Amino acid sequence: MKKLLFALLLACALPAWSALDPAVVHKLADDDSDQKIAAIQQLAQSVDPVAERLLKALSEDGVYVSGDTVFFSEGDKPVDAVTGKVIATPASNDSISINNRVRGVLDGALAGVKLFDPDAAVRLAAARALQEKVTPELIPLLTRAAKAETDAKVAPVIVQLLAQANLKNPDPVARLVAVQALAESASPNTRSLLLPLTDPATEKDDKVRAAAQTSLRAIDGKLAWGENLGRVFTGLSLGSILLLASLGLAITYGVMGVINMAHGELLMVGAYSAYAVQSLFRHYLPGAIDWYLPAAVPVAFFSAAIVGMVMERTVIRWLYGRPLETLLATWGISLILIQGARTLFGAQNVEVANPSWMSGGIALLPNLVLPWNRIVIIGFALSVLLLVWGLMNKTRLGLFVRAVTQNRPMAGCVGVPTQRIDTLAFGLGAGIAGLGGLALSQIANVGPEMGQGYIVDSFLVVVLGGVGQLAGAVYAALGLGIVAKFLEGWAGAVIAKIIVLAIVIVFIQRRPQGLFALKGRFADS
Amino acid sequence: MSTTELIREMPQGSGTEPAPGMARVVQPGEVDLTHGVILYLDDITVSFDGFKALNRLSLAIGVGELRCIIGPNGAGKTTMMDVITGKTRPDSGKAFFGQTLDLTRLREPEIAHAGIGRKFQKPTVFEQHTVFENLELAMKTDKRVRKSLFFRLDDAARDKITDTLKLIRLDTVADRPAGLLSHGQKQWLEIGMLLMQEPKLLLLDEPVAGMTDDETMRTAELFVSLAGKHSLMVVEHDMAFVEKLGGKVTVLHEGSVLAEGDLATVQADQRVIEVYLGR
Amino acid sequence: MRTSFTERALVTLSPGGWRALAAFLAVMLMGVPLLHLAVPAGSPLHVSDYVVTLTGKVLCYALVAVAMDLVWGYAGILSLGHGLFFALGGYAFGMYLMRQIGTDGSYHSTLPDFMVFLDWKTLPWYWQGSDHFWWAAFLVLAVPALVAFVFGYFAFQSRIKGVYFSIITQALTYAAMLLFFRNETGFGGNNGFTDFKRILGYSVTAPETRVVLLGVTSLALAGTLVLARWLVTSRFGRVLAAVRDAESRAMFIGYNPLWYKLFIWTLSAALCGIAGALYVPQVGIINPSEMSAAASIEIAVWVAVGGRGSLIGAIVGAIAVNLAKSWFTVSFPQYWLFFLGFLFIAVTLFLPEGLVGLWRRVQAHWAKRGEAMEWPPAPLEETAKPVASTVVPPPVPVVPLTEERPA
Amino acid sequence: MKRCIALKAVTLALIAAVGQSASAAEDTIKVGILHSLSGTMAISETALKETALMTIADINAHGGVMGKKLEPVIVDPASNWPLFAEKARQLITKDKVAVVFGCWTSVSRKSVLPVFKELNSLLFYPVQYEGEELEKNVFYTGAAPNQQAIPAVEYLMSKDGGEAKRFVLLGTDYVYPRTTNKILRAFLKSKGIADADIMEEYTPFGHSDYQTIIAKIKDFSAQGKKTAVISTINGDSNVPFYKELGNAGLKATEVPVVAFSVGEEELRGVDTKPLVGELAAWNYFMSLKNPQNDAFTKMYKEWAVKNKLPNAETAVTNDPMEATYVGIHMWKQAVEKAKSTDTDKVIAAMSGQTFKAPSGFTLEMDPKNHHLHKPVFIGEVKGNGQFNVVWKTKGPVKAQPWSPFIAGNDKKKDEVVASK
Repeated sequence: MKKLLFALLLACALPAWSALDPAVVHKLADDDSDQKIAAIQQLAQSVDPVAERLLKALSEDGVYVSGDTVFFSEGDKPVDAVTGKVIATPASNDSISINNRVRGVLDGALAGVKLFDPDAAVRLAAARALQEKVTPELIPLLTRAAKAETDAKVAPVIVQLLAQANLKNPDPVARLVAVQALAESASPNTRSLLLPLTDPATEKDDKVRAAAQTSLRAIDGKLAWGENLGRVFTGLSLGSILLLASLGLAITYGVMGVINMAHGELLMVGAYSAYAVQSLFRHYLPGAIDWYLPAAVPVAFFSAAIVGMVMERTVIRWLYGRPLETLLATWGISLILIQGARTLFGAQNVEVANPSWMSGGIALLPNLVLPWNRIVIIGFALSVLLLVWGLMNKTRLGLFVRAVTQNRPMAGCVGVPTQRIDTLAFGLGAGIAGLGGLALSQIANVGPEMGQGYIVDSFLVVVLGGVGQLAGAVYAALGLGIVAKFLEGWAGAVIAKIIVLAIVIVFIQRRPQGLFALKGRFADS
Repeated sequence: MSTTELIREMPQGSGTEPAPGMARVVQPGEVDLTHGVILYLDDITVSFDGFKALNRLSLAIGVGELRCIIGPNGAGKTTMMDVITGKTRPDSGKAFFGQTLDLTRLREPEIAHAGIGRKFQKPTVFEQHTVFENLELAMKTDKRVRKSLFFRLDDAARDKITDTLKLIRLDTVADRPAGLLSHGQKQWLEIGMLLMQEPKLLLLDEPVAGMTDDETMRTAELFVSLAGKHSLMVVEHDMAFVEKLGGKVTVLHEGSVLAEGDLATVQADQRVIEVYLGR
Repeated sequence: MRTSFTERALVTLSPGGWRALAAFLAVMLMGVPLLHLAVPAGSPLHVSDYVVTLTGKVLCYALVAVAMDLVWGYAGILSLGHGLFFALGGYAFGMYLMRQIGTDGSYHSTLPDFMVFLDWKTLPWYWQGSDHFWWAAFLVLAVPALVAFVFGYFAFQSRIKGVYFSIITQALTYAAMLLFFRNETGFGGNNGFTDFKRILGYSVTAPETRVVLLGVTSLALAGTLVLARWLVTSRFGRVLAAVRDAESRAMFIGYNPLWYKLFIWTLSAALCGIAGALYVPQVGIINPSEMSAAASIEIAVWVAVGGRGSLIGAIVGAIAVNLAKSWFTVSFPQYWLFFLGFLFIAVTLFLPEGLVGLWRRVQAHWAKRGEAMEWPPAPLEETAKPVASTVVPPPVPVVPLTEERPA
Repeated sequence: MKRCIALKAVTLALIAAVGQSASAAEDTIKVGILHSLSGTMAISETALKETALMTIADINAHGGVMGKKLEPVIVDPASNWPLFAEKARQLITKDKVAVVFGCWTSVSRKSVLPVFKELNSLLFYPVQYEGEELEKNVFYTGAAPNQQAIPAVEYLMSKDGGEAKRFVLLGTDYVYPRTTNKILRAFLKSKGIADADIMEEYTPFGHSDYQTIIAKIKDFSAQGKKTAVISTINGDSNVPFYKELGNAGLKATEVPVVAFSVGEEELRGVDTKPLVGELAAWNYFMSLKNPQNDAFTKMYKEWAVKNKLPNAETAVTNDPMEATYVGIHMWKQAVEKAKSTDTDKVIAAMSGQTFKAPSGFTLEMDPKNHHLHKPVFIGEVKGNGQFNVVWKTKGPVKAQPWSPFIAGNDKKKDEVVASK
């Protein structure tokens, strides 16, 4: 209560000359985290706009000490932390660093301040952010916010927050009310808060314990839902990754019969394209950095396609009908591409950042966050699939490709430029691989060796699906993804991977031609 | 005997057949020919993705018979041979070699051992091997791995190969890799390999394609001379050749038998003219 | 016309071939030991232990290459999983070597070190008996052969061939690699087996032991070569090639390809096992990375570079690629992958029959110019048949336009 | 017959060519650099090769060692473990190097170890590892588990570290993570953490899909106690792991992750914004402020620019690079003390060597156990890919290569024993 009074005093007293208590501000520079936390909590209780600015700067590592002056930078200008006025750049500066513990309190404090934002959406976001940081110290603030709150969406969240904060209230009645209120929640966080209340060692009151049990059961039921949905989603998302990684191969190998061991390196070319485009954007269009990814789509496609066409023209062309030798030659190409990337971009992985619109996720259920990058990739896989399907089935190029791969001499006779079609088709497959690489750059490493990790999986998908069958590849990729994810939950990642490989081996024994076998007289000749 | 009569004599599968795919070695000479019939096909259906390549096909070949099979493209001729030689398993129906051997339960090498030899539509010989070696490989002998490892060619076998070489007129090129032979020569070589195999039943898929007229006539003579000792089933488009063979003719259409009889009768059949000859 | 077995064994190689083999064995069994042990280290004629171990390693690779060539060159089965059999042989013998360390490990326990610090109290069942040399030697042959037999039986039974077969062998070795990486599998995880002390009671680092190991490796290679040569020139070899070139024809004349393929496949795996067992004491380590997909592809590359379908070619390829690798990694450490990559492309594009094919071409060229009287002599493989690249079965056709397929 | 003669001639020529020792000029000392420049480990090891070259160039510029210039011999073992042994033998016997700086993975060290023992040569190993080894011919300039893992866990259990009560031990399935986690489990037990509060998870090499594992961690952390993750995920798998972590909304303030294999170099390949606050434990961070480190980082940046290393403008230094730098300097000092490059003399001279390291502390080579006494720092990831040191030991910590948390080690001597 003292703190609150103090804060209220500050709140009433300070606006007159709008400055913070220098003693409090200086505590921020203390080496001891406890002091820092105390200072932050004091600042948060004030409704001074300077305090909010200061805390925000602190969370961004932007508060400095120079001698006796504590200042923070705001748009490159040093601002005095006590007065909130711009000052001359001090001679020296030491950044005030914060650790996780302080940061946690700070995030809560910032959210607390935002609870009084005029914009309801901001208040809602702040309230949600507070869900994981509620401490009994926040009760006064929350009470105030609950009273002031008018928005129908925000109010119940704040009530829940209050309930959370009250879980440690010494008054059993307050605890009981809080526990009952929390049954409505479905967040794993609430669950962890309620758990101690079911333990007789920590919770003496029987009624509260029983209520906590009931609430926990209600929450668990909701959580189980989320878990299973999550498993399906992760399976889908792994499947879509596998599909993107193998779709290009489904064309170059499946349709054209070229065993392209450099397929992984075509993925790498696509991923490095994303990196290159990102670098260009950083350099020339820093403002539009978030849009580098759409811009990288054609770049990835065409650079991989060009690499593919060059490969086809110089090497693969001479090896048609000799698939096992293509395997060796393309393996040579893959070595060259790997070392090329290493020479060009360095042996280290390079950083490809998710655009901000791909960061974070949708909280479908409190324990089921669907990350945006996964959702985007699933969508991307779908559109690439549609593109390939359209190209192969609805365009003249696709018609020619199918004609050439089925009967080369006949296609040549009826005027299909077979050599050009070969090059274009291989380029298409390589380009699709490039798109796959672009997608991979958003979730995995981008480095010279990245392609090697996908080559075995890609071949398995294509072979399992049935060579020459796009639909087969889709089913195989999704099937493998979901099976792998369910096994992983049950047996751990290592064993799951081994089991999946074993399943594929056994499956191919049973159906040597894959899921979508072609039957017929010459199907196995 | 007409086909219907033959079918009536069809053996009803005994209960003691081995499971499919089991590597049962069939001893040559085991074929039971007591009813004078070497091959029964009964009600065989094969479909590929819903398309019926064979549609309730029934056919029987007598011992020592020379049968010609004709029919337009897509009539199911090759598929029928695939079924007989174990390459394709029928969806339904029975295929018996002699009275006792259920062909649908045997694998290709077992069927070959039982005494069925097949010549492919496209001549298929071992192109890396010499003509001599091709015949040697085809020769009737124990073809298991262990025997192959320690196999030595004896004089009798050598003589037999030489005889066959002369018969198929390839004795001058015995040491040439088969891949270097002309199309017609390859056809002959494949026939020669069939003869080395000493089969009871020969399936010949377009054996004279790519041969000169002279060679064709010689082939016809050879086949006629073989009939009696062996049973032959010849698929051919060349009507002159079929006429020269002079055996019974079966017309296939859309996977089943359309007509059967000697060539003249068949050629006179209105339905045959419609679907095939009349075009 | 009956000939004795010895007589038949003798004709498997030409007289020139036997002479070359004898010369090779003389160098390896007498020359190298003499130059390594008797010639002082300072002398330019001294063969250093580096050369001895490198030679031993390369000869092991050559042995693997011959095994690979038997299945790929002569039976048309491209395995991308031969590294697995090699590693299994290596692990089987490595178990023996680990047990031979006895209590000299850093924990002075009878258990191998990695088991001690993982808190294993007793040997797992599959380690039982591994301290007996002959049991280890048996495992070296039996484990790869058994794995190959079981896998091959089902694969060949299901008529899996060509690229499909290659891909699933790759999946097999990859799965095995993951399994062996696990500490819990009981084979030392990623670190594998290393720091061997002795073999049959002799120190592994003693120069004499090294020389003996090299000699045994040379003998194994020579023996394998003669055996392989005998196999491929027998009727069995002809049937194998027949199966490779026209499998259905071979079936329709009564050969069951299953057993032919399975025999050569299992034999090849066992030979790889021997190579692995000889490799481990010479390089001093075995770890699961030998089972990586890339390692197995490299084996195929040796054979392709040397010349598929020629046993000498396989040996030449393994030696050439590995020496090139050893040399490049020292002279051009940054660029050796470029060289290696270009080498593979060039060989497949311009030398479809590998170095041996090039040699034959050069020879033919000289012969034409009438200079063949003196040099070069007949190649080791007089009757080796050219393996045209077209022999490789075509890829699985996509939508075959056959007369009996509806449009 | 001619063929045989020719064959012998070729063989002799080959032997002569290979066998001849490169007769180097007498005024240089050769040192070997044994780091993978290709293959999977190139990602980490290339930087160490550069650091070694830089340090050698620096030493040469300052007069070399005993008036002689150092001549680096670089080979590429290509991330292939048997090749490591072969290359090591080549460096020692053919190139006659006085010392080898190299290796990263434990298996590569295990592979070359017998060679160094047999030929009695010297290896400086600069990477943190699982311990359980002590060899006369090796100097370990990286951390033993007690110089990295245990302080990190102690920090997590401290007030500032968040007072973690539940631990997820997450690693790639191989020896280093397994051993480290075994030690940590024993340590946690000694601190009163129940087995039920420890979750151990392993992923295969190159694993790139961490969705399931992150979901498991979330679930595990929702059991009512503060949870922390201790990650021994290896190499390439870190990027997908951290990306997934960021996207799943598992923030460092709730469930902190402390990693033992993630340094500045690895963070170059990651978008660090979502990772702010995640922890790493090392014996050196680039962000340390002291004159030695300023000089070291400046030297490396200039080296990167001068040698046109890829992405030279963002070149960073990290812990194993510092360990390489320290190792080479200590070796130089020992050679000068011993006035010889003879292995045994240098080993004797190494004991008790000190060096003012970029970590800001004066490091000492333990007189007995061939490990450095090193300070331990805990850093939090900052938005710019650097680490903010939030905790450090008072001074250098002595290494315990034989962890007391592994049964039976109490009987082991903490000093090298000459191998038999």
